[in-house]
Amino acid sequence: MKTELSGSHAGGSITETSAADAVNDIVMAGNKSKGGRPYFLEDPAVERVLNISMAIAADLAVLHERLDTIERLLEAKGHLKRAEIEAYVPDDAAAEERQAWHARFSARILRIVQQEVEAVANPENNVPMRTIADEINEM
Amino acid sequence: MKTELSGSHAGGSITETSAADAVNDIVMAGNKSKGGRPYFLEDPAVERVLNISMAIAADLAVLHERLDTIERLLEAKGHLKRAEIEAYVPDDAAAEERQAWHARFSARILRIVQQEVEAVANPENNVPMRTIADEINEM
Amino acid sequence: MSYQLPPVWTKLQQHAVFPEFNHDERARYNFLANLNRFVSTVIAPGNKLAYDRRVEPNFKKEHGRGFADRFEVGEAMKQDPVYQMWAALRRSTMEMRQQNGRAVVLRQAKQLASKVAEELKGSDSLQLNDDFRVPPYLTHVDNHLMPGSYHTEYFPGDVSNAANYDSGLFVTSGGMLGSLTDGGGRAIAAWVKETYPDFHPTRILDIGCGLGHNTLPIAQAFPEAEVIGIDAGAPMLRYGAARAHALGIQNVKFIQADAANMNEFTDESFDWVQTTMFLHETGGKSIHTIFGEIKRVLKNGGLNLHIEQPQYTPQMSMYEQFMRDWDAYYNAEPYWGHMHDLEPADLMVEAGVPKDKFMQVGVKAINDLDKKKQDGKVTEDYGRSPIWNVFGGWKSAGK
Amino acid sequence: MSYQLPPVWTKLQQHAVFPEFNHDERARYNFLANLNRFVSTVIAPGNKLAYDRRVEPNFKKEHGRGFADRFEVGEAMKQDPVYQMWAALRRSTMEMRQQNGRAVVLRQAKQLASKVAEELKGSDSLQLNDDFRVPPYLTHVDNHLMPGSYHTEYFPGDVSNAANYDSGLFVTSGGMLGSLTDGGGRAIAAWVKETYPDFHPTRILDIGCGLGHNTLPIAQAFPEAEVIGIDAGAPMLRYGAARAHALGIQNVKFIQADAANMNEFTDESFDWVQTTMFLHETGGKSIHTIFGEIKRVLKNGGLNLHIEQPQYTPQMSMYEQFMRDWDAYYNAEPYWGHMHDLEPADLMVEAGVPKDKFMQVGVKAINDLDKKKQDGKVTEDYGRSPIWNVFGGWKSAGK
Repeated sequence: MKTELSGSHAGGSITETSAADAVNDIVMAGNKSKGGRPYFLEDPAVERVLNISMAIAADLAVLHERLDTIERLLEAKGHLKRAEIEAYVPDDAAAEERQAWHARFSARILRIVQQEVEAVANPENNVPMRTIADEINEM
Repeated sequence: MKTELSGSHAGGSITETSAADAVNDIVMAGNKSKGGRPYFLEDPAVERVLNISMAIAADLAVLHERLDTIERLLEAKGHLKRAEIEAYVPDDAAAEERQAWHARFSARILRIVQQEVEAVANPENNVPMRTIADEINEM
Repeated sequence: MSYQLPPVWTKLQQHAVFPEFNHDERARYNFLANLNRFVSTVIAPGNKLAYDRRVEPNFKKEHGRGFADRFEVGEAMKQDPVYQMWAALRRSTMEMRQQNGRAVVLRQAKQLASKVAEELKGSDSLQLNDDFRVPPYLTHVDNHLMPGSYHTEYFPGDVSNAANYDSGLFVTSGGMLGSLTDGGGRAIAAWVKETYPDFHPTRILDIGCGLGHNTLPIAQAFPEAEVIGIDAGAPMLRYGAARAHALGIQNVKFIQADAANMNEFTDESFDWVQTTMFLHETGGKSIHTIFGEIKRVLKNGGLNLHIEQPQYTPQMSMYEQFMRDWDAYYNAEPYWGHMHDLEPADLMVEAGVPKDKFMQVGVKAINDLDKKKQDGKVTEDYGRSPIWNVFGGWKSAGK
Repeated sequence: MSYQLPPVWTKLQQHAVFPEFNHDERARYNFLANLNRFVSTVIAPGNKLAYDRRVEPNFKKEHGRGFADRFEVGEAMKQDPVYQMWAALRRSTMEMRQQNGRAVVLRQAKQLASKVAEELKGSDSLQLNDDFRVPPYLTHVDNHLMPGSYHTEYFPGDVSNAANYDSGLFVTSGGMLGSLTDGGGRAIAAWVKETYPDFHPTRILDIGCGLGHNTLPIAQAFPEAEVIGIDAGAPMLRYGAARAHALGIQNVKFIQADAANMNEFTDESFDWVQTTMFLHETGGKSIHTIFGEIKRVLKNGGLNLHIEQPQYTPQMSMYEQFMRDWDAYYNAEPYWGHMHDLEPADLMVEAGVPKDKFMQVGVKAINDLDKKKQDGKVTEDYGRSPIWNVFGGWKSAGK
């Protein structure tokens, strides 16, 4: 029979046709289906970011389910009771470490906003790179 | 006294009033408060995506704290030292598996961007579905 | 908590040629099923609210008349932010489902092909056709946003797309089709047995059988019959035959054939010709050829049934038509809309069923999962709910 | 690390009717407290920078004059991307806090109601009024974006919204109000005892007491006094009475009453009438009726104090007025702005305090947490810092 081994779905790379014995599953998993993709939000870039966020959400849920499995296995083996996890209250030292983690996490996720504030605070560090290039050319 | 059992906050579904004994906590937890919601970003869709992202971030932090609790409990019980976690270096096989996980994760979160690239690579697969519908109607 | 939860993915029955899922891959599907449930029960009802409260009133105010057709509804809805966000999310979950499923099967594509070949060793239940040409209406589109659709194979013997389909429908349908995704086939088999207790078919044809998930319950319900499933997609047939074998079902064959040209089969050779969610994946010319072929291969006095989504009739609100049309454009089922504009009774005439013998009933999926997962009000999720329209009739007994 | 961390949520004191939090629910609040801290200390200062360096200069350049009022400031700030992002994030954290808190209490709503009923068995410290009408200024808005506000009950005996309020304020305030969220009440009680060592009230009224978190420290500081808290919200009173009982405080009653019509109480029957963060949640007409009622029930020579945010005066910069006004519009405290435009001394005249006896001081929350969590510079987070304005005075001793 005529196999359809070519076309957009056959290749691991985006435009190449792959050898039959080299299924590049990582890339092919995300192949586009035929037909122009409809965008529903007015700015397609927003919808792209939404799709990225939803994929992150998916893997967060996966990680949660994995940890849940680990907890249940540990409990079944007698290593750790889930009730102990629920009852855990950190002592002051642990509390401080955990809060510091949260603070650093907030700093990581809001980095770009912090930098916008810094851009306002230090306008001298906000010169277009093209201008800087020309300035450096005179240095 | 007159209890306010009706209205938008009383029901599990969006428009219905729920029975008193059927508090649909999953839906009601997220009920909207009175008053039009202000949007601060120029495109409200961007702000919606921001809110989704912040909620994902919240649960990522929660998961981190949960794992921190488990680690501390396992350490207290002598099952696992946190220092061992910090000191862990994967052997080559483990390293490969872990790197493959990262690759697949990148592929998942950037799927939509990959597909945009494929749309450019294969313009023949980028026809509006309305056109395809009409073409198929002739097939 | 009165919120209804979908069943976990592990309730899906694992047969011998089922792809292996690791822990996280299973969890990824659990997330998607739950996300779909929330989007369809909490977010989707916003579409109707937006339509009733602002989209339609604004259109009437602006144009001094109501909507003329579902396309006008669509143009107006496209401007509404609630619809926009719902649609963006729905499309996103469907694409994620494809990516997630493909990631699973493609990483084990070779092993799957071997398992299938092993299962089919010595069996004659699969007949592929080396000279087969996939109909253009299938090569033209990736149905359900599944890249490569039913027919693409990435190497000889490949079953990736079939395995992906088999393992993911449970998620998209929220488990409502049962542990073997066979709720549609079970429903039609039960309905036929109950409605026509004296009907004892010996040869049954299931056109567009795919991987046979709705064919097998018919074969099980009529163990005396020889059941033949045909499809254009070699990976589907290959996987379907191996799956049937693995599930111990013997009276079914999977044959690669074109529904519009079934020269494999002689005239009047089947007692019953069935299609299930197939017609809307054909084409506007082919569908008529197909009905002609059905007439040819169906015995006089034979039964012809089609499970489909409801047709668009003047009685169906334009809003509902628009929502049901959604999958046509956005879930890559482009013929869906045109097909549902046809008059089923006219199609049946082409199959040899007189207009006054035309029948049409609603059936609901029969599934084997926990009772409580089936009960309760099903939120209408246009084109996704496990409730279908069955139409058909008995072919005239001949001259 | 010189960055100041908020206390972990488990520092909040758990009493017998407190909702149960599982591990992740606690962690969710820890995240929010930290996120709020980062937004208010690192991002929020960008607003003032943006105002000083571009928003105000641009306005002056364009209009040839400075801002006329805080509303003009608001219109200009709305265009600034730093403000936009800060505001979007702040609103988001407040909404998440509500969702997170509601998710906790609603899943255990029935158990909470039972616990409260059990705690109150045989107690006369709660008086609800079957004919009570919630004042329109309360039904008109969901204060602090809390769906259903203080008065809504989802079933008879419900305390969900009160339990949500009790468990979440610690997060919003970054723990600055102490382990019982009573920093305001502690501060006013301490200030009164220190400033008026000879004042020995026997009957104290706390209007708009909510769940009594600021009422209890007053009852504790004046154990000889009978303290009465009134509020419109049945869930708050119910939960507040049970909470007080659980904390072993005996000299306090919770009565459902309308501050604008306190016919439960006879003339000149209280030595001290207190309100804490209450006036800005009333209404523009009602506030005057309320002050009239305060005058009526307060003994001649009695004390009347109000803890509020600072009033907007001509001395307050228009930028600060705008920032303080933020909560009025975006944290659903709509009367906040109008109320802070009033002249407190005029209000006190309505309560029977002569203008020359009007007093106004600043107080800072007293909290019981680790010393190092209180110290250090508090970044001004307009309307959120645990620093308030207290105004009031002694009613004339009578004719």
